[in-house]
Amino acid sequence: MRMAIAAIGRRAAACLVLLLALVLPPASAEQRSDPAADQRAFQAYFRKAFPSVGLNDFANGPYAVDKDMRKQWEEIMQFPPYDFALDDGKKLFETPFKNGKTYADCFPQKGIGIRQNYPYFDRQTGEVVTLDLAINRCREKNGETPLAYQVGDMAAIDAYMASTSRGKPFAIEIPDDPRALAAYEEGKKFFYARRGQLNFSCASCHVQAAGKRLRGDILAPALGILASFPIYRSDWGSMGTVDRRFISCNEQVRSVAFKPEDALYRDLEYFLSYMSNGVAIAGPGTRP
Amino acid sequence: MSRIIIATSAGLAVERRLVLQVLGIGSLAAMGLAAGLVPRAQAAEQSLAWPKNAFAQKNEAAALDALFEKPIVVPSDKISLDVPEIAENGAVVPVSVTVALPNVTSIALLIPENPFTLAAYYPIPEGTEPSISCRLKMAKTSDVVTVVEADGKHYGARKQVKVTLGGCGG
Amino acid sequence: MRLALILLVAAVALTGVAPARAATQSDFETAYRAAAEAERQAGVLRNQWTPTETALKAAEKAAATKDYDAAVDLARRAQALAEASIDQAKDQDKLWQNAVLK
Amino acid sequence: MASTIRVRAVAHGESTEVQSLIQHPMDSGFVKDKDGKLIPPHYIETVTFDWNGKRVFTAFWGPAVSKDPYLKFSFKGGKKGDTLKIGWSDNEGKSDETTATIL
Repeated sequence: MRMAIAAIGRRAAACLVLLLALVLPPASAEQRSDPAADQRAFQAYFRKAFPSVGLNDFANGPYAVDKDMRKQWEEIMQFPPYDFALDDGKKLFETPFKNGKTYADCFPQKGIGIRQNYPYFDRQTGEVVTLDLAINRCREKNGETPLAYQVGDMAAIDAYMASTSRGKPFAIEIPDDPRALAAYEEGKKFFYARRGQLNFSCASCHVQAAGKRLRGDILAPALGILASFPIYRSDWGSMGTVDRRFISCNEQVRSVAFKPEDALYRDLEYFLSYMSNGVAIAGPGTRP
Repeated sequence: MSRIIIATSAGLAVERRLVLQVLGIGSLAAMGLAAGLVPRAQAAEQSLAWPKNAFAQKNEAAALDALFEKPIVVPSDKISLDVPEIAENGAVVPVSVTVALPNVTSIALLIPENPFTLAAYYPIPEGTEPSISCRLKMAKTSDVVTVVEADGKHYGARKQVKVTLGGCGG
Repeated sequence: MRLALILLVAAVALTGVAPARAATQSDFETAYRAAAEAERQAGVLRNQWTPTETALKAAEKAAATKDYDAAVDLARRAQALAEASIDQAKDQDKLWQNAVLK
Repeated sequence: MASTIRVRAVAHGESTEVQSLIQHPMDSGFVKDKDGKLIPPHYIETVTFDWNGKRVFTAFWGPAVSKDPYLKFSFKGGKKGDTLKIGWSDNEGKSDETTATIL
């Protein structure tokens, strides 16, 4: 009797799975999602393409793969242009809010040495939380207005928080939660799908053409590409956050960029950071 | 008339140097000994105001004339000019000059293809090493020229830096 | 081949129609509505192109100066760009998988 | 208001190596802003370094020096604990100065 019920149950379950597979074909892609395998393949590709570049050196983007660029970078790093932002960031981070609380009260380990854990998947809200989003949520929780993303104070606070995590490898977790896997898959799709009138994907430049010249620039390998953020780009003449980079990349391929911290950008950051697990945080950084 | 543009290749440099000696004597005669009579210390003091006229010049010859009063610039391998072959960004080109000549009194940096040629001028007081590093902007591909004053004479070196359009990458 | 045919037809149509009568405000409004709708759909697919936006704005500007010929032209260009971006989004919805590092 | 000047001066045997970074836009006068208007030239003209009352370095700059300008030089003398005085002035008459301790 019990066996019969179990058998019926099994059959019903099998039917249900079959039905679901028929009704929801995209679900099968998610079922096949294997972030750990993706990560192994991703890292193997770059290690093979740049055999002389150490894992942590990938954080240095174009400077890891081009000698002449590296020499200029080393000269610039004698007194890096992000120094001012770094000091500003430390001050901002330590200045209490009007209610007397500080950023440290919002973060694990008082916000020191935690950059490598961002973005993370928040199981309560079911979404990806980047460091910048967490910074603004901290402000809002304490009655302060959120900071503008991309530049200025946000980049400065990022710079300081990253500096306290230098040397700590990216340790992004993808919990066993279908929503987390879905976010990861969205980010992965965003990375590989071509967009914009120029029909480029992130991967067109930072996988297939990594290390090659595009106009005057050497394209950074995608592995470790976010480990140096925020960055001072000479091209900008100022600091910029991950959002600023995503938005400018999108615009360069003539695609209408999304708002900073759009769910797609957060998913992309989640995917890219997870791909770079093991690469040590080196931010803030400089770029041409 | 008495100024010589510095040559890049060694062969040309030797040839020019011979010409220079001839011209040098001529110009010295033309100028008389007046220039030589100005004591070095006084010359250094005079140069301690921002050289407005030199910074306003739009070509190499005019800038050098304004800075050094018609110098005869001899190429010298005692000057090491360190610049990138290709600038990672024209807005930030690291430039280093180290001079292995005695009694250096100033180092000038010029970028002939920029709107204003003279980029920076560093008087070197006694006791300060004739070696500087800084970062310069370059509007487009150009030579970077350094002219060094030592013992009242002028020595030069130049190297091309390619500046390509950026805007992507990173 | 088919594209060439379409272009030929379009060229004939344009040369046949354009000189006959100048575009009106209502021609512009029709063309613009179609373009804006295509761009809206591209937005739903989260794949708009900046040149589409530029063309739409330029069309509005031309219409504001009552240059409806130019305005219609620009609106049609915007529509073509928006449709291309929709096609791209639909194609890439599957094709992206081919680019994944494995 | 934080200083616009960062200095790192390190004594190595007989000489002191000085590196400095100054926060300044160094606008060349050839760059346009978002509205297409030229940003007027705004750049540091003179930077001076004094050690024990002696002028050890002067830099004369034009608009071709990069934003947030960097400088490195060395002078004979200087020992750990000595102070170095650094000052700059720009074409708009603005200036700043600071002192740094030789490490």
